[in-house]
Amino acid sequence: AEPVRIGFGISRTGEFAPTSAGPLAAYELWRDQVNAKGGLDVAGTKRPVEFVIYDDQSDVGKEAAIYEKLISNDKVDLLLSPWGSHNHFAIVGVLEKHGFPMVGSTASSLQIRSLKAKNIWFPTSSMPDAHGKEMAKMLKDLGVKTVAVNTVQVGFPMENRQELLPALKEAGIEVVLDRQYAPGVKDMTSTLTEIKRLQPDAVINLSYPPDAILYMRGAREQDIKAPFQFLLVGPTAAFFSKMFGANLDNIVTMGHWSPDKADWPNAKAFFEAYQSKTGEAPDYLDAVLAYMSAEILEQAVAKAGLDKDALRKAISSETFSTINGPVRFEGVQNVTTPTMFLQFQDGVAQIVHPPEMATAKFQPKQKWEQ
Amino acid sequence: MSVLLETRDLCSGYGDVQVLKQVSIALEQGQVTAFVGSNGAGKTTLMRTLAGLLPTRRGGIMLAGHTVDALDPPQRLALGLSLVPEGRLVFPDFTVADTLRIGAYAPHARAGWRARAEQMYELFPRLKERRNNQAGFLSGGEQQMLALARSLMSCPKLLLLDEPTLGLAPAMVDELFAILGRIRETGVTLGLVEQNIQTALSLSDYAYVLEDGQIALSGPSAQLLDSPEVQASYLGIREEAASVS
Amino acid sequence: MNGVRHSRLAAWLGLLAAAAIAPALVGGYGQSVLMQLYGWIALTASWVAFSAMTGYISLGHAVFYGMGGYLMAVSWMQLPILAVLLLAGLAAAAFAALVGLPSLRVRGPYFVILTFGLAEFFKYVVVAIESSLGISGRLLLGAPDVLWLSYGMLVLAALAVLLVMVLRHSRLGVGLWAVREDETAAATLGVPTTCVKLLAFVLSAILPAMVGALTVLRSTYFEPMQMFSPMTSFTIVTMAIIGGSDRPAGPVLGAAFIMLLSEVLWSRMPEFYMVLLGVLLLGFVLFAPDGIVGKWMARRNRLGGGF
Amino acid sequence: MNALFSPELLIATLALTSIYALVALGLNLIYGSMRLLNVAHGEIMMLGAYIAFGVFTAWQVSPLISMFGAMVAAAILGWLCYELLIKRLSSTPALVQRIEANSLLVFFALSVILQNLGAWAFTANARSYSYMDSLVQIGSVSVALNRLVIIAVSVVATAAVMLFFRFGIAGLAIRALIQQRDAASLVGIRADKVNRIIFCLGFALAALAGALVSMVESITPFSGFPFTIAAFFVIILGGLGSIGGSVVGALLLACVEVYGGALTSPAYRSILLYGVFIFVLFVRPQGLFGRRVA
Amino acid sequence: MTTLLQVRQVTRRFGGITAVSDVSFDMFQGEVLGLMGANGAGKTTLFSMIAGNVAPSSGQILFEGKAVPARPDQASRLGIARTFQIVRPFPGMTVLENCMVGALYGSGRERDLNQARRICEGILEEVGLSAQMFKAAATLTLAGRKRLEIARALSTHPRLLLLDEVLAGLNASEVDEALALIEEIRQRHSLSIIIIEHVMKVLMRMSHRIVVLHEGKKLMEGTPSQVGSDPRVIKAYLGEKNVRAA
Ligand SMILES: Nc1ncnc2c1ncn2[C@@H]1O[C@H](COP(=O)(O)OP(=O)(O)OP(=O)(O)O)[C@@H](O)[C@H]1O
Ligand SMILES: Nc1ncnc2c1ncn2[C@@H]1O[C@H](COP(=O)(O)OP(=O)(O)OP(=O)(O)O)[C@@H](O)[C@H]1O
Ligand SMILES: [Mg+2]
Ligand SMILES: [Mg+2]
Repeated sequence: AEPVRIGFGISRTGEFAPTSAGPLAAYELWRDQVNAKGGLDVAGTKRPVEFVIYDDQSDVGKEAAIYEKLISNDKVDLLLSPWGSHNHFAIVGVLEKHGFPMVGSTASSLQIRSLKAKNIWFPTSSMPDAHGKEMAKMLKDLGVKTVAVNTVQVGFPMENRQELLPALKEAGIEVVLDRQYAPGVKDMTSTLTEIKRLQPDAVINLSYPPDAILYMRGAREQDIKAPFQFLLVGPTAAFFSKMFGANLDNIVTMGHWSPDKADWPNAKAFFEAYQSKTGEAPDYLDAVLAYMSAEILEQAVAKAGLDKDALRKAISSETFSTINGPVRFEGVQNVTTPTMFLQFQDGVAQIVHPPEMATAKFQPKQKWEQ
Repeated sequence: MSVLLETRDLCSGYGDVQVLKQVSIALEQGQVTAFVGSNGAGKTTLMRTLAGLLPTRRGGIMLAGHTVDALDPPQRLALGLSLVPEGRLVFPDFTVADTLRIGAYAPHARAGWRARAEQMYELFPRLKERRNNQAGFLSGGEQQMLALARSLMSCPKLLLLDEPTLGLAPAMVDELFAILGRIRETGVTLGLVEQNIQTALSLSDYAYVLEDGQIALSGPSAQLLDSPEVQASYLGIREEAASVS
Repeated sequence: MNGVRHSRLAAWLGLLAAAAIAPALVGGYGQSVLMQLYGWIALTASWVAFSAMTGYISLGHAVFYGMGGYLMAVSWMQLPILAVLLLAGLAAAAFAALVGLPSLRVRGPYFVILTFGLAEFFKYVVVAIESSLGISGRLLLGAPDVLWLSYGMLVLAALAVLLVMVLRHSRLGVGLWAVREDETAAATLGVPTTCVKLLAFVLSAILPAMVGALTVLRSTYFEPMQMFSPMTSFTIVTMAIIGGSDRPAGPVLGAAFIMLLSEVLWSRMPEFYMVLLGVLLLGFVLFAPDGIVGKWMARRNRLGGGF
Repeated sequence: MNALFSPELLIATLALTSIYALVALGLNLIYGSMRLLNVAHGEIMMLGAYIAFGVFTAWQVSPLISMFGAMVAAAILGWLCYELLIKRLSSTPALVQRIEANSLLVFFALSVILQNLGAWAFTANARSYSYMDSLVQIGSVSVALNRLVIIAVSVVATAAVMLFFRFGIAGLAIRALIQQRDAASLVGIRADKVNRIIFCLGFALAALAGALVSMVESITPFSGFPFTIAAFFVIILGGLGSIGGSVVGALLLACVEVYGGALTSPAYRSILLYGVFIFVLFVRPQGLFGRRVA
Repeated sequence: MTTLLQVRQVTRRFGGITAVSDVSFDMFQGEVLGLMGANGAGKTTLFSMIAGNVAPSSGQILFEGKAVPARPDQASRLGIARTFQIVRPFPGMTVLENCMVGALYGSGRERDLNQARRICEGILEEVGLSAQMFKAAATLTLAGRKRLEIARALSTHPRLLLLDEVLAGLNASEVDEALALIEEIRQRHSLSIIIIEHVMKVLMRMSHRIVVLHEGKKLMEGTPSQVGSDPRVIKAYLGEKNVRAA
């Protein structure tokens, strides 16, 4: 049968290529799996999947043009999403103009609510507001009294901070330190010295990978003893555990997926397939979201075919079964998956919150390896 | 007496411009050879070609029995040829002392450079006063002295000088020629480009007159000094010369 | 002489006409590409008007571009687009005048890195401002259609090329050239060096700001790390040198060539086009030092076409 | 503010200074002696880093050993780069005229090529490993061993290069070359030979820095650029070609980073860093220790 | 006779070196003033101060009663033009373009490019460079470049011309021609000239008066014959042997 052509733009080169590698691998894994099953089920007929991929060169200015090209020149049948919030934003206009539905992936921002867009959906459950509230709740449950918050001045972490602070206040938790730092810092010693002096019960780093490394190194050297230590983005990346090994244990991080979650039957399978394809564990976050978005698209197409209006209707209303459990959208948001947190235990990321989803119990950070 | 440097039908130039046209010269060991000629005659071009800064286009250069056309300036320096270039070409950031030090960069000149530098300071007391000043800020005449001193630091066997008196005060010019005389006595062969023809011819043993990239005249200096052609075109005794011919 | 001048004028007008018709003929994607092309021409020509003329290589033109984008994002839906464009140009000019005075005392490689530093400095100032306002990225909804944006860009590109042409044949241009060759000698002949450098710097800052303002309307999203990315500056220099920075046609050819090349390679060989681009860039710098224009002129002269 | 005098900050400053100084060392040779804007410096570092990473992951060989291999590999690359690109760049008059812009572009192209070849060969994924990360107690402070190693190697390498420049005639020869090519050749300096050595050495030092940095930071084919910038800042602050100056430049940057952040807020780190850089150049256009050129 | 230039107790120090020390003299309109002195006596430095390239450490220089600003472009605008002893043409420009810079920005301040070109063509014709007009300045011989220095200085439409060893490197007959040329130019443009030269014949023949510098200080000032016979000058500058020649 004639192949179904699915297009997307992604950073293969430039500064975002490393972070885009996970989603790209997940997409390719999905494609290979679908083709191995005989093809994509398009409302009953199986057709092979073919990708049309463009490199956006890590330039957000190129993204809109790429999707324009995919839709009007290449006339692709379906679209997958690029990596990162800013790239999602950049193509909303194009999607609306052409009425072309696309399931988003690695984007999370409160601003998407102001979008009122009809052709894009966000499967993440780590929206900053929910994230802040859940975090406060978890800390309260754990009996935390004092926290230090350390935020990198980048969109997503900053939005998180903004939602987290009032939630902490509401939960009666005292913020003893509220620091921000510029992206690109090379040293975090002074902040860590301050944290050490204040001895909070919890340290919440709203960080990105390069600065998460600085925290880990410094916290170990200065022996930060807070039982709850959180890093927003970073720990789930494969290189992180290679660098910190056992020290990563009991560090908490963002994420709503674990291969060990028994009631998501495909989670483990995905983990293993991804690992055998790339040689590395998926990063629990971006790769998972990308794979989920493809699964959602797959199921919507099986129901509605390739007609854009039918597809839009299907995505907006159906409930999909994914490696991350059932997903249903209201407006642009995923409303079924609750906000969760992961903790590394013996080198494996376990869901430790909320209790009803947990795959393991929270363990306080006890010590740093010497 | 033997010939130290010899060219045969040497041609050279810049880009599309052929400046030297079949120039054949010979510099005798231990002698002073002068090159004179009007502006643009090609004297500087000849010097640069001999030193290896410009490639030989046709013909050949023999230095101390070696064919040197394929050698670069450092290799020719190793054979004993050193040029004091037109326009001095000092290293502007270097102090006088650094310049002398680098003058002795060639491997054969490294030993004893300190003593030689002291000699230079004796020859040019002005340089001694300025030893820690940057060369780029020296006066025109001081730079000229520095360029000569730098050349001497490399223990040359053949010293080519392209208008070394340019910008020197009269007393200093006398001093310079006295110095050149002494250098010659140590057995160094000299090739001298000089505008002051009278001085040049009276100080040299042999001379070449260049015109438009060719050797127009050559001969023992004393003889040329008396030649009416030289007098007419270079000594500014035009009227008399014109009436003679 | 006059005939040549007329035929050259005709060629430019023809090119302009073609550039004006093109967006109407191609689809949405084509319009996007044309818009980017015109934008790069405007940026590159503006850069040439300062850097190529004076020999002060600026690696900081991203700052003007980003500044324009920022102003557009901040005043979106509050001021008419045209007003914002003018404002962006003015703001960039003012900023250039302010930092130009001390920066232009610095020469050679120092200047290159200094301008880079200035652009980064400004970027982080914007990051800090946005953070303190609690804003993380600005979304611009309801921006004009890409067709209109591409016409806007075309106007900017035409203005920038015109700027280079006028400069080259003006008194100011001669002064700038003298500055490039030897600043001390220029000053001694009466060229008020600081003044002419500053003037050129200011002139070359205006249009990039406007390009930035239009660009942000296209991407509909403003984020300082993206908008002030140093890659913009690098690309500008690349296009200018490849095209040949001694003639007004240089920026046009350079931008067109790189855009065309990456369009062609980009979809054909996604894995290797950046590598190939790099190799081509090397080839150009090493074997066509005067850029495409230079090669072309040399060929014409050799064929006896001369003028 | 007692915290300012804490030994932790002191050690952090020291560690950062040594990284900056080390990173700047190779660039200083190439940039300081030939005025070539080597914006591919960070990519060559990454090459060294990948070699150290690869050798460690495959055979568990210490980066302290593989760094020599990385240096040799980079030296070969430097040699090739000189023979194929730079020779032409610095001997064609039309190219020399705009040596800044042209060298910028040549190295920019090189960095693009290296990045993407790297991404193709190693994938764009971030990589890391852990080596010598046991904690060492110095007084009241504990520091990871690998950071101490970097300090030590940096000191040794810097001192070696400094001695080379201070006491050898080679340093003078390098400076002579850039000022007056013709005159340099007349005093016997062979531009070709000197430049080739500089390139090999400069690239090797970059790879050395990369191999060491790979012990403490994650690496990707695209993460060289920030190092390039840091290196440029360091050597320009210090004054071109002055090794001692660039150590001071590195110290200044590290102090701004560590103490500047401590005094104000880490939020202003980049503003402070770039601000100090700009300020220094505004006040002293030739850098802190640069000599005004005649 | 009106006074054109007044140099008043001018001193310039460079670090520990005093290049010019407490020098004063006046110069009249239309005069040719010779400046004499051994190497490093401070002649070029004095020129640099008059032309605004270097600021005096102390003292004052007045041109037509106004203080000369320490900015070369402004000095040029006032009508002072200098040549550089170590020539510095714009190497990438043609000879004509070199001149046009001066015509457009000097005290003539021609605004029209075509007009400036015509002016420069005239000047190049005068100094004998018209054949090389469209050649790159870098290809000229040293003597040619010195001529270009003169042409460029003239193109600024100066009233005071400072010539720093422009005749060095010429042979005897060429010097004669050049002297005639300078004299002609001086009259045609009604210039005042200060000239530095180490060729005695030139100073003796051309200058109305000569100022002698020695180690930065003014040694004496007088007519050529006074200077030529002064024992101090002979000792400090000429050397015994050259007295007869002069
Ligand atoms: N770089 C160059 N490119 C092209 N032509 C040049 C170059 N240098 C010199 N020439 C030409 O070569 C010819 C010879 O010049 P050269 O400098 O050798 O003369 P010269 O005898 O040394 O004159 P002078 O007495 O003025 O020093 C001249 O016509 C000159 O214009
Ligand atoms: N910028 C400077 N920095 C340091 N010293 C300087 C500077 N300019 C000139 N000098 C010194 O001042 C003294 C006078 O120099 P100046 O160039 O005026 O001499 P001059 O009389 O023109 O000599 P010459 O006849 O050799 O050209 C010299 O000894 C020189 O070293
Ligand atoms: Mg000559
Ligand atoms: Mg002088």
